[in-house]
Amino acid sequence: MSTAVRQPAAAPAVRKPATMGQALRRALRDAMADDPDVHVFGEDVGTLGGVFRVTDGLAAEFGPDRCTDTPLAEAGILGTAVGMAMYGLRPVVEMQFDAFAYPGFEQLVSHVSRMRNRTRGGMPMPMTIRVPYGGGIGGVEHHSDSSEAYYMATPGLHVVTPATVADAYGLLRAAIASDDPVVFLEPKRLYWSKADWDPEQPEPVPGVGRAVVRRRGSSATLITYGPSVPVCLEAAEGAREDGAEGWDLEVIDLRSLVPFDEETVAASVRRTGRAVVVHESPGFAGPGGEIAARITERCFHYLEAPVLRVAGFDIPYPPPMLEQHHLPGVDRILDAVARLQWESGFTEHVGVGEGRRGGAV
Amino acid sequence: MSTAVRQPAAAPAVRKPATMGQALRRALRDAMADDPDVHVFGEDVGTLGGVFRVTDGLAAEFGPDRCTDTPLAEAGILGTAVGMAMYGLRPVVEMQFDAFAYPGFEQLVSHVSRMRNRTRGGMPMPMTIRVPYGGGIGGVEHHSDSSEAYYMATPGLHVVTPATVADAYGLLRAAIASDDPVVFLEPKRLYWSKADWDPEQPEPVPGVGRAVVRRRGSSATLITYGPSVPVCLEAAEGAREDGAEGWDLEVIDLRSLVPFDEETVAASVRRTGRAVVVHESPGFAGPGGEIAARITERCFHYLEAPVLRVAGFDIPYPPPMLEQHHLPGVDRILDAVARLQWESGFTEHVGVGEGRRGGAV
Amino acid sequence: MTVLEQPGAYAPAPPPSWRPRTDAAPLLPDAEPYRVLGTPSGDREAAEPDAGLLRRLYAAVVHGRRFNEQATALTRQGRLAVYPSSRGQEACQVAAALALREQDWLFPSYRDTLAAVARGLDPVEVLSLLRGDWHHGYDSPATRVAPLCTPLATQLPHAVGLAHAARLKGDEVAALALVGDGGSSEGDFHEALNFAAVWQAPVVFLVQNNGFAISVPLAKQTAAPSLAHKGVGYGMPGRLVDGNDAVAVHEVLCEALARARSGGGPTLVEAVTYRLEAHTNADDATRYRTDSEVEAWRAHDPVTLLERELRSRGLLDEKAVQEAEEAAEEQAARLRERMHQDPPLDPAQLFAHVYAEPTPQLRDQADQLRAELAAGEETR
Amino acid sequence: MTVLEQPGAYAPAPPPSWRPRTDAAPLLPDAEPYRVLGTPSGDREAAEPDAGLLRRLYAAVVHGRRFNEQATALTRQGRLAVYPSSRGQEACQVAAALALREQDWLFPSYRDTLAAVARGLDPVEVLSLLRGDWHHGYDSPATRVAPLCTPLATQLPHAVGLAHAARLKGDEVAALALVGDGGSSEGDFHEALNFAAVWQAPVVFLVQNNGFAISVPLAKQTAAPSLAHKGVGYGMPGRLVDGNDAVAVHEVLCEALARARSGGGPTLVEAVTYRLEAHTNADDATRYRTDSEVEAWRAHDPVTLLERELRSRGLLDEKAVQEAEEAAEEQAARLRERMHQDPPLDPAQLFAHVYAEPTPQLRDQADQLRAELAAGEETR
Ligand SMILES: Cc1ncc(C[n+]2csc(CCOP(=O)(O)OP(=O)(O)O)c2C)c(N)n1
Ligand SMILES: Cc1ncc(C[n+]2csc(CCOP(=O)(O)OP(=O)(O)O)c2C)c(N)n1
Ligand SMILES: [Mg+2]
Ligand SMILES: [Mg+2]
Repeated sequence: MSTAVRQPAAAPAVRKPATMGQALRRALRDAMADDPDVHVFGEDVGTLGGVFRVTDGLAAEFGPDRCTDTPLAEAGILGTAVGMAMYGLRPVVEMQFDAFAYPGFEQLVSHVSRMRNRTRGGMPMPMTIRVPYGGGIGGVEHHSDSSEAYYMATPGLHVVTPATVADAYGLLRAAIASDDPVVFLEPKRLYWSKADWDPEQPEPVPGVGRAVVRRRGSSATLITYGPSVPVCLEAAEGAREDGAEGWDLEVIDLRSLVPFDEETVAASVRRTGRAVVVHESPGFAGPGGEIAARITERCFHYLEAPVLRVAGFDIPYPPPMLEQHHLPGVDRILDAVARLQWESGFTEHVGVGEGRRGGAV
Repeated sequence: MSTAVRQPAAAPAVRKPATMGQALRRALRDAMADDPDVHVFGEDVGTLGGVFRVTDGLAAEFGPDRCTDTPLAEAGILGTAVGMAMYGLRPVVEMQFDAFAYPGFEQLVSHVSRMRNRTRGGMPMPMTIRVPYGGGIGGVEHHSDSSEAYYMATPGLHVVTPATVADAYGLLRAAIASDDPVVFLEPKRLYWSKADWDPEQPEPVPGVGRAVVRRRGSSATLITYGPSVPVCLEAAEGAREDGAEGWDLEVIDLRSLVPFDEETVAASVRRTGRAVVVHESPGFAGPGGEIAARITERCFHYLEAPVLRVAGFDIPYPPPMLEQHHLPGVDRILDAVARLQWESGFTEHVGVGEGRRGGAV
Repeated sequence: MTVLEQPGAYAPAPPPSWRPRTDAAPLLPDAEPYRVLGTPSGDREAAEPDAGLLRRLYAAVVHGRRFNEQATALTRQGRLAVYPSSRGQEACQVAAALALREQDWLFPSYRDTLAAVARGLDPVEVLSLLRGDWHHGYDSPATRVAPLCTPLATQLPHAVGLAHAARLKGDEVAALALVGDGGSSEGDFHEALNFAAVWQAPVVFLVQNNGFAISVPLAKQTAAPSLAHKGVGYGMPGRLVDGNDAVAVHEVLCEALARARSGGGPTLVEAVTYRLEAHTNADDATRYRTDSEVEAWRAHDPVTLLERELRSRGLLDEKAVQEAEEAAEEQAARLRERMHQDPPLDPAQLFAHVYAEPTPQLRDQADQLRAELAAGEETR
Repeated sequence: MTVLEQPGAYAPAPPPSWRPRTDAAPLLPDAEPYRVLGTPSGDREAAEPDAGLLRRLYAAVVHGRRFNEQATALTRQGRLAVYPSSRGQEACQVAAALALREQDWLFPSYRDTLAAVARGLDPVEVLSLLRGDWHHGYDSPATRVAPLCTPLATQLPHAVGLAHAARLKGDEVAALALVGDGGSSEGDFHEALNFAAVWQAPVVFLVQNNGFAISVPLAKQTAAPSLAHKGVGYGMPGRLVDGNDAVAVHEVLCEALARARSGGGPTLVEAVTYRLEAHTNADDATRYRTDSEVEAWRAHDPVTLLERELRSRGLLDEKAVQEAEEAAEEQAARLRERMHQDPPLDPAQLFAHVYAEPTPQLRDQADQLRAELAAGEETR
């Protein structure tokens, strides 16, 4: 059950452009077809197919008992999902937007994440909690939060987020197949991102918990995930022309924040000697702190410069007309790369990041 | 209003042993006496005086409209507090235990922390949210969480925690006087800690946001807060006799996690060149990650070793009979200090923390 | 001690602390929604609605209808990020605004732009959230209208707290909190109503039951006889009213607000209405409901109902209708014009109000952004 | 389009979608709590309770009383971290357990140790949470008793989800969820009852209204006529029962569970009872209630009520009483003895069940602790 990712029969690959939203929908469909215990429910997931249409067609195909519109109550959704998992089902629930998962926080922290531990394995929680997250879509207040820091700080949860169409499928299948609760963060602004992808021969992902190097490079490592992956790749392209002699940046897509793939990250940073962590969520007490601290613990003597962070500001997510100032963009990432002490000169009495822009990233 | 911490008239100091619980109660009493807009409410805070007796006597002295037993509903408590603050009151609410604040998470994140920003200063939230936190008191499940990581990751909140009797008074007065929402974390196991303290001449604290050096030292800096402060001080005493020639540890009590006093911390670490962050809350994505990353950004070239962390394990808080294994104790802290590369030998190919105990702290 | 030693006779008594705390019957709603418009005046409980009120309500719903149309048009013109229209619910919106006294407070949800506008607020300021220049655009303490609230039902405990605070301060203030049928399923709804009843706070809850929470129909939201039946479970009266009947809604709210102000405690009002348009401009309502259902509701249009009442009472002629529509048209034109101007935007505002005093970290971040923007200017 | 062009006659019709969804009357509780014990049999609706049931209930409440005493004593002996006694509530606890069929599920709160024990679970395993050797000590899937739940009302949606899942799977299973009067104020209570009613899930909610939430009396918790009056707001029947009358509670629960199993939907039952001891051994009840109130309830003791019924019906003589008490004493002695043995503790368990597979980080941490413990052993 736990590893029941369908192995599709070999067939000639038909790779057509698909969006991340379509790949996610296909993952749900295939998981439901493979396992009658998979139940999808949440607000507007049935008849409407979800506000992002990720569950479109599931109620029609599997009936309203397998894909169910619930009353409007997030704690109720997560709490009933706990009970359904207790009875052996594998609930896949949708929180309509990141900020609207907060009413269910107690159920998530006090039960979803702890039930397996509480019952010494007697009552696992094979549950997937889909949360559209992040900004950049012109959403009004409460529609663009990046709430991953809360989930990462909650032992017992896995936290996963795709950045590509193929990973959207593979990771969601892996999440649903996992016998543990997985908070599955869907980058809103990548729902419409496209790639050539064959739904009949989806690439498998190596389970939950493995990072992937999206771009090889030697000068420095950009460590990122979800919506910031394409931005970092773009920055890496830009970096070739930037700087005195151009930088060749490695880009790591974490894919899984919990478990955290230390091996892949440390191996890269030991090679490059420099690293920048990039994410949308506020920097202070955000994912980047953990990642930077962990890299530093493991790679201290390989580091030519402190690990820097480029993150959202430490503010509530801005209104649509100002959000472009908040989101980490190519320029801000390249600025950080430029501050990675390429001259290798040790400045007496002034720590790195001491300067004007020091505290910000 | 915002700085209305009562300046007591000069009188001969009468310093008698007082507990932290008593100092907190006194702070509430004095704040209520000074400002009729201060209202205390929550579960069992009235007639009973709270399960930790911190509000004992307030209902009797100020009446049930100023110190009020509410229905049992944490979102309701925080949500009505928002409305009361909108009308100009200064609510001081109690969450009975750390884990029982979670039902109010949405109100806290979506309103308490954002209302000032949303209304461009038009509707400030001068609110204090008292949360008894942490373990070591033999509490059964859900009674010993350390939830500070959640609050730190929420822009718009201040996060404060006392470690001494005097600070308990001073910080709580400062929190109530603040025009911003303050999550005031009370270390449960220090409620009964004692110190000589004169309630008629309480030492002022320099507002919210300033760390304090509790012990001067030159070998390395322990950075900590709340319940771990006494443990770190004990470790520092132990360290004198430990190691080859003994270590002279500096101990910083952060007092405020938000705002974070970078100056005090960075100044110390630049002097000592080595640092360990100590806290009870789980290490992964916990406060220590932010603190270590921030120190490294600012003090990189002063560091003789990576900043290490000694924290609770990445597990749900254990049952009473096993909690001593989880809590960062003197030995675990001294172990970490011992790993601060005193020999200063750079080990090729093996990053610090690579060894057996690497990932744990 | 064994139970045998227990003293006392075997008295067939009820449990000692059992006392019904209130009489349930008066808290229950009537079987049918209360209506005024179209009912013979002999059948009515209350006095004939006064002509002045009818005229004010009429002018406001005509304006409200036009306002909803204009706002929806602004989404197509890229001038609003999103607009949740209250077309079909104008009677509730307008009655809510007009039932309030100067000192009372309104707690609107994201759909209640029109209620705020009908209260007299500047529509451009009210639309700030939905335009996206800021999260909130008007002066809440001055207008006594709380910010339009997006997280469902979370505004309800705010209304309770504010009303309770006002009462503690001795002010004769009532709060009116608006929520949808979907919002009534949230825990915050429950906690707010319970606090209100226990505290006897001067607050009135108006549930606009428009039949849907986005795509989810009421039957999937609740199995209750009516949402107004929830009142008795908190010990407050539940009232059911035809939400397309502006006069009825106004009357019921005025009565409840008066009771609240005089210390009589909270009321739950369910107004049965319908959202004639999609959830927002971004929604496709054809996915979840039929045209015939919408048509049936068009025949019960709140604007038409009111217009016919006025006409039948000789309070409205062709000329007055035209005047009302011209006035609405004029206001719409002014709104359109103003909304076509770009709002002033200042990125520094991102950092200015997170705290009373920015933290050192925020000051650094503000500096960083300023520097970036300056650098951007230079290279341009 | 102006409203003038709107077609249709000025028909005095109710709003189109208005239909009361259910008849409210049968959902409302009776004015008085339902009682069997001490009421003349002629007045009773149901059949005379059968002798076997009376004897089983009696044995169980006598045992329950003794169990509560023993558990409280264990706190004084340092063998339990804390114990929330259900003394005075034994009728509810025992009736809840006995009303369940084999395949049904029980969802207890932290106060419902006795209900689990009365269901036949090993008391030592049930006390694990309160002893503190682990968070939970029995096999939930095998016993069909969910873990004792500490965060108030959070177990209610679990019960709903499980009951719903069982129904989807075609199993004839009902869930019985216990909660306190205080817990009824939490949002989770509301959301659980609403989901249950909308889904017509086979679940019964038993509110043990023992008058207090720690120190907070019911009057500060709710203004409702009764907690059972909340049922109608969800469209489920609310039943009021004398919670110290084991026979009445048993009967009401059996009926509700049978209805649930047969697809008739959920029921809310309020049992009016009293907590004779403090909230827990750590609490001081004299701070918030009077002796006379407690005394009044002692005169309505659930054990005495049942004993007298049995005696009056000639089902119990001195000898049978003594036997019941000896059996209870024996079980208490066995419990005491077993609880005086230190439980096996293995620190490695801290890491073993956080995930199905420990993360690399957790494996490192487990290694670290193992090394520390080994080092500790060495130095000893
Ligand atoms: C806590 C929360 N969950 C989900 C949402 C997303 N959402 C926005 S509007 C809406 C439907 C609300 O329906 P209803 O309360 O009936 O109000 P209406 O839109 O009909 O006015 C939903 C689910 C939200 N805003 N807040
Ligand atoms: C969510 C939550 N908030 C607060 C508490 C702390 N607490 C434990 S028991 C209790 C009182 C519960 O009263 P009631 O529901 O009436 O149950 P009783 O104890 O009377 O059985 C409180 C406030 C908790 N356990 N969970
Ligand atoms: Mg609606
Ligand atoms: Mg109780």
